[in-house]
Amino acid sequence: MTSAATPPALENTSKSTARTRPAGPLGAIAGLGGQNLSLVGALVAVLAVFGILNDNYLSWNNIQVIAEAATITGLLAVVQTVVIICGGLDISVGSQAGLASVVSAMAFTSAGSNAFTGMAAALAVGALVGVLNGAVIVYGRVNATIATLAGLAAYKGVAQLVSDGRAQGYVLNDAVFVFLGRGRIAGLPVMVWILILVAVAVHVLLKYTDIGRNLYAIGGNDTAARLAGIAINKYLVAVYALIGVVAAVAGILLTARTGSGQPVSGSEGLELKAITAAALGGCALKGGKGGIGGTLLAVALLGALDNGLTVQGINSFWQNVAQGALLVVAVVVQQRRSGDRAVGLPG
Amino acid sequence: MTSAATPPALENTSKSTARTRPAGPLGAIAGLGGQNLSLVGALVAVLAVFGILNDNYLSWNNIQVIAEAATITGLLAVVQTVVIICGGLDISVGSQAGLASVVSAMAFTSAGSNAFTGMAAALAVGALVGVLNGAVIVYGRVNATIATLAGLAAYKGVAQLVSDGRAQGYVLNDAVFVFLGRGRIAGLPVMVWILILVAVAVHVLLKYTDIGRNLYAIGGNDTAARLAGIAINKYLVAVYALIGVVAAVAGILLTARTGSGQPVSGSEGLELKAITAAALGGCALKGGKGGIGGTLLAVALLGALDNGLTVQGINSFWQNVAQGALLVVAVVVQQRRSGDRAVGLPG
Amino acid sequence: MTSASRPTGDHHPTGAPHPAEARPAGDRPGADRPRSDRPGADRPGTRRPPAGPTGFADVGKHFGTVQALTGVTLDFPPGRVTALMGENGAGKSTLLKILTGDHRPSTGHVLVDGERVELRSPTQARALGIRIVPQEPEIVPHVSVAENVHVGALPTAAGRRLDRAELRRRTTADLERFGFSGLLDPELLGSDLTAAQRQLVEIMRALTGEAKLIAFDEPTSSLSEHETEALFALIDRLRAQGIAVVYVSHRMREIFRIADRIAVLRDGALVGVQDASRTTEGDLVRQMVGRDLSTLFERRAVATDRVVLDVRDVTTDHVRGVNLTVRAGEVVGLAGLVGAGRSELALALAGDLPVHSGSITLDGRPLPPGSPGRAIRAGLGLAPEERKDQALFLHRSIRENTSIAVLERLRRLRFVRRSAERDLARQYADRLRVRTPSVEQEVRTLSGGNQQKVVLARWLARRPKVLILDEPTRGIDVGAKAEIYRIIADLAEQGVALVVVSSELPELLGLADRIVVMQGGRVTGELSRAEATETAVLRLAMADDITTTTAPGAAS
Amino acid sequence: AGCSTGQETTSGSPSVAPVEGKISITYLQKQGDQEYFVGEAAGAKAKAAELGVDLKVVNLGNDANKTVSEVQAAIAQKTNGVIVVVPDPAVGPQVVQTARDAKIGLLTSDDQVCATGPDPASCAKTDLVPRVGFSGAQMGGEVGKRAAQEYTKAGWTAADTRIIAAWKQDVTVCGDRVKAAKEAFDAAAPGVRTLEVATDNTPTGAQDKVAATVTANPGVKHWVVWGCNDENVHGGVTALRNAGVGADDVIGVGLGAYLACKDWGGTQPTGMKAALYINGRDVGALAVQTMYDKLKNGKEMPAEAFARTTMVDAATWKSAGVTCN
Ligand SMILES: Nc1ncnc2c1ncn2[C@@H]1O[C@H](COP(=O)(O)OP(=O)(O)OP(=O)(O)O)[C@@H](O)[C@H]1O
Ligand SMILES: Nc1ncnc2c1ncn2[C@@H]1O[C@H](COP(=O)(O)OP(=O)(O)OP(=O)(O)O)[C@@H](O)[C@H]1O
Ligand SMILES: [Mg+2]
Ligand SMILES: [Mg+2]
Repeated sequence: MTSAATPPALENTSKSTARTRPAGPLGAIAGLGGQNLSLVGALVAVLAVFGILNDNYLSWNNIQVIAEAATITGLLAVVQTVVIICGGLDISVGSQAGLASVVSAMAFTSAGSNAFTGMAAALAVGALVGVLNGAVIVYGRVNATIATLAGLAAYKGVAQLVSDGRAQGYVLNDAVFVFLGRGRIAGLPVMVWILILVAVAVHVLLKYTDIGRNLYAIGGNDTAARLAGIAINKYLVAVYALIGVVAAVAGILLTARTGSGQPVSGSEGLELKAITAAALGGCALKGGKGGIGGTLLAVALLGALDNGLTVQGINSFWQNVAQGALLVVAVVVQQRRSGDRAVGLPG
Repeated sequence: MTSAATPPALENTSKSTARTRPAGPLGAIAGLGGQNLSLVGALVAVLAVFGILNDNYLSWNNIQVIAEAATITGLLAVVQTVVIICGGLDISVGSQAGLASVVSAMAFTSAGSNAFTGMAAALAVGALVGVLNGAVIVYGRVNATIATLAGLAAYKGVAQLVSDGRAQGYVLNDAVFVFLGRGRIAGLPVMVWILILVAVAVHVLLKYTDIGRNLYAIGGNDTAARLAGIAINKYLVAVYALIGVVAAVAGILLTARTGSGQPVSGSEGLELKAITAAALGGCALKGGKGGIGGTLLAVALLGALDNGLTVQGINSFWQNVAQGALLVVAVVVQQRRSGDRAVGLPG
Repeated sequence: MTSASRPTGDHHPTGAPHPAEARPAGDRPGADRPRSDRPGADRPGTRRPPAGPTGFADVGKHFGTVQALTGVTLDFPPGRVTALMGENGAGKSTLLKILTGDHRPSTGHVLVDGERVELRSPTQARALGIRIVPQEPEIVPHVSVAENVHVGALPTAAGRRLDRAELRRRTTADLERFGFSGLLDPELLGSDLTAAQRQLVEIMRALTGEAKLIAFDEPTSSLSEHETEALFALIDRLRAQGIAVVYVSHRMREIFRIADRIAVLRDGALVGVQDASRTTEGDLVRQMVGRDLSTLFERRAVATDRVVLDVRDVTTDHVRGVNLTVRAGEVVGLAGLVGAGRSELALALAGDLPVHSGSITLDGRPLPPGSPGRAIRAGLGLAPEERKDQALFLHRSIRENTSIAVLERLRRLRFVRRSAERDLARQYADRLRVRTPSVEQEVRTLSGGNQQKVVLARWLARRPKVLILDEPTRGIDVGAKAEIYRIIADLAEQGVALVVVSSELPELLGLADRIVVMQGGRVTGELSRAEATETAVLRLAMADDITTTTAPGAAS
Repeated sequence: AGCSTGQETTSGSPSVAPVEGKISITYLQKQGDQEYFVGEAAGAKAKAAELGVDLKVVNLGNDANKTVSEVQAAIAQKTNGVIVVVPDPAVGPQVVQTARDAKIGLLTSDDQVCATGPDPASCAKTDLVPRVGFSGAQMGGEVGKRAAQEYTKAGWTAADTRIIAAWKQDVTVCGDRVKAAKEAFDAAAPGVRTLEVATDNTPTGAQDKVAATVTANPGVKHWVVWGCNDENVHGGVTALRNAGVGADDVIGVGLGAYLACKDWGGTQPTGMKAALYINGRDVGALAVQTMYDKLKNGKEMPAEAFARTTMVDAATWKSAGVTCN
């Protein structure tokens, strides 16, 4: 009955003035640039400094190395962004990836070296774990931070139990895993393509669909979202399930990269990296704010920095100091630029 | 100027009705019990279960071991509670403790085995680091989570640089450090006394002074606090300085306990434990809510659980699973008890 | 009452109630202020008598490209109530925020006692004796009302020990003195307060400590007559003490009841200041809007016989046994005093609060309980009372805030059609006269009244079968109010069943076909359009209160 | 009870009385979730079951503080002997003191501990706690020696070869191993430059860091890789392969063999040329046996007992008993 809320009279007048920002996925790049200019600046600065210091830093090869090294963190940061936008947090992403890694390798082995069985099993476990997280938060009424802190310990334990704490299986005899870990499409590593795919899909979801709108609404004001008829619970469970699935993808890539299922090694600590990237990329940890563009830029910045410091042969202790300092500087610059009044606590 | 606003006529009538809860530090225990009954329940359950399973678990000796093992986490959890109450977070507490540990041992050594010089240096560095954190957050307008994430990396790096990544000095030839690490007063380890002292002081600060109430106001609604003329910035810097000092105390104890200054070992991961304890103890991570009682109960619960699982010889993989599961169960029970309507996101 | 006996009484600006203080005719009664002998007079800025005016000199303010104020020169004489009027977004709140150091002027400066001051923070303004009751109450959620009232100035005993007994005593005494005692328990937590209670806390907060100027930014927007009267009694007392009062409201009646002088703002500029006794409602409206408005509103009755909403014997936590039927095309008004349970009933109908017993049917089908989403899909819409807490996404645009409840209509394959969405938002922004450069503006940058219009736009755009509007015109200016009434009338003509909750009686009397009055969680009566008068409604609204204690402040 | 300064402690050699009845031993391990230590725990448990000993294994992670707590907890549990792999040798004296006060047996495995100071390297022989395990210097030496052999066999020159040494720089024993490897290598084949790569001791961490290092050194033709453990070497070799360096141009010498064996089980050529097989199971079993002998029979613990290490490669790993899962 209420299908056409727009009186036709207004249809024409609006057309002329409607465009304040370019619509469609293509506008993304433009929007991204404007929003996160200081991150772009920081990234350019890092690239320039290390590029001057080292001739090979900006080689296509090294750019690919950076991209590949950042892929797994990038995947987790993308989904972390989604959950932070809707007011939650997932500290268990690293453990989830570890569990998925082990499961993928073990299912692969026990299915007589069938890569797809391995991956399907990992994805299924990922989805399951995600739904479990969501259910605990939504129906158990447990604060997301605590619930996923618990998950951090529990899923790690499960991965260790399943694998007996050892690296499991060996997948590099299998063409599919080798392709995932080492293959290239159009000159770019397959892993990087996967990140691009996931990031674009999530970006479109967030910016151009009603689902994304509702996620921002839930994070922005959950009472208002509820009263506006949004099924908060369903959305939250779905978001955690999405995280589980993407973390499983990360786990599968971990297996493909290292050649075997790693219960802990390689996935421990990823949660902090993912959250750092999301926060640096402009997500307000209170929810309702942020986007994939900023997060990816932050991932790129952190990856470029990491690689540059290693390329320069800088001692890991200095690397820690440099990373901490840069993180602060980037955000301070961001704040100065945005010119917000210094009122209350910084969001 | 507001000292004598009371018309004498009302003085008498108010006395009779004013007391809804017992005032003074002695009321703490009562208030604590009512508020965190489910934590007490969980603690009792844990003690009972392990006490039945193992004869030595409830021995005075083992209780002391539990208390001593929980001291350093406890100290950090107490100050974490304060910062969470006022709407912040400090993820760098572990790194701060590590830095203080190294500094205490190195200053001790270079001052010709003078324990007080060592401790003073550690406390000074702690205060400095705390003020730096606070300044970055307040004047740099950097979100507390990001700022202290940066600190987590940076201070760890500084500790490693200062110490060249190795344990430094040896303090067990010194009576003061030995007393801190192994001494006893009235049958309780000195370390535990220190925790008690700090906890009581902070509890009194939070509940019975206007400073504490202002902290709750800042965390609950920073706009309201600002409009009411509370100097938010000063308070925040002071809180972070307090954290720095208490983290330094933790670092000194770490040195006393392990015998030398540890840059990383023994302090890594403490941030997560401290936050877990604060959150489990009833702090809302949005700020404005929580108390020392709940946090200490949570510290005790986690410590008792940890010890019990080890005492029972449970594999560390299972311990992870058990800890995660128990954390969730404790909170779910807490939520059920509180009987809040399940609306919006769980705080 | 007891306040008169205060010996030094510097904690509260209220005191000696003069019997005949209303509207002192003489100008600048600063010399006869009764409090000139108080301690604290040595502090800068509180010297008496004032050496000069307190107010603005050529103040301008812009936010990015939005020019909120231009060249405002205005002073607030002590002992007089200066009303500040203007359309939504005219700049009233911005002006007050500059006065309290919350915003800093882009041009010009603030004067305090004739001296140019640079207000850097609210702390500084407070120290100078400037207080504000802001438009949006800011409440600390997990602490008691008493602490909320005295936040930032808690009483301490020896050292910095908080004096809880004194805190409670002061709060209780204040509640009594201000006439709010029945309405607010000092031990209640901030998070449990209703809209009106929040506003009362904000008012009490401004009245603590030593003040020379108190500004009220729409203090009555969620208060009903009863509390409003108590507030006016209070303001009368402030005036008698020689305090400068600034009063912002869109309610004409209140302005003429309380103001000595009226300053009108239009588009950020001061149009004029005149004596309240020498102006009329029509004049004011003309000055504010720039044209004449027929403020008189007459609605045609278009109610049909088809019952759309049927509420039988509904009981929730604080609402008991409510029966209510609303027909298609009918506008039912819900009246009552603070805490009468109207908002709770509305939320229960919308599925946000548990219904313990009773039945609710919509169009003959039982309304699915437990989820606002399901209620909305079944055809019920609720524009809630608290725009900031319950309705708005402050960091999103007007467009997104308007469309959130109609996305399923605007999407194609789950992709939101941007242009259709923008047209919709713009259509309602134009009709409701939302003052904004574009619909892409973040809602938090809008003025209070304009934010309220966005909330209404969302639900008007949704067009449900039953629309519940809880305090729809809170903070909305006269011009837009008329438009909202017109839209309500339109909706009724289209067969929508409407329930309007409002604490502004004239509004209800003008709008409703029927008025249901609640008190203490129960329906105490129902009045047809013909029967409904202010007295009749108030009698039902206070049915019990008449026998029990009436707040003393309300008597004046 | 009462008050104490903490100094009323036993000094000199511990006098541990033989135990009547069931013996209870606590095995405290650093990094208990790493593959090597998981094996060690398994070996210890198997031996304990065989001997009828009550054994508890505790994971200390990297936490020196937890080490102290867990020793205390074990004593509160009336354990008879503690076997410990300390996360950091500096915590040693505290552990020794605590154990002596409680008059229980103390044995270290894998990493050395000094009773009187934080640094075992500058410790009087008599103050070293009895130890079962491998010698870091010896392991490193073996790795360096084998790498040098492979290097000589390949006929590479120092000018176009680089060594990658990958380890987590704040882990003391890692530093010892790579240092020993370098010394042994230099003794046999001098002049090759070493690139030190800071990693987090995980395969992916090593892979990313080595990849960056390879980028920074584009002129290098041949690579030798060693590190603190198999994770580092395996990650480094993978990074080189991904950078397009052929298996023939890489000499990876692992430490542990548990990841190297996976490459050898595969069909592709690999840069993992050899790995030092250290069997945690053996160490665990030996440690429990040594402690048992002391507690049951009063047999003095030897100052140092070493378990076997074997250098294995693609041809020999199966026969050497490496199990790969
Ligand atoms: N932080 C801000 N950023 C941008 N624009 C702002 C901001 N605050 C206020 N404005 C703009 O300034 C103008 C004046 O707003 P103000 O809140 O003073 O209006 P008002 O007269 O109080 O209206 P109302 O009656 O609706 O409360 C409005 O156009 C508003 O959009
Ligand atoms: N006996 C009571 N005990 C505790 N709280 C009560 C009680 N009675 C009413 N309340 C509070 O008052 C609320 C009912 O007020 P509601 O907001 O529905 O009133 P209203 O008529 O909309 O008035 P207003 O919004 O103007 O305050 C309940 O939600 C509850 O929080
Ligand atoms: Mg306003
Ligand atoms: Mg209401």
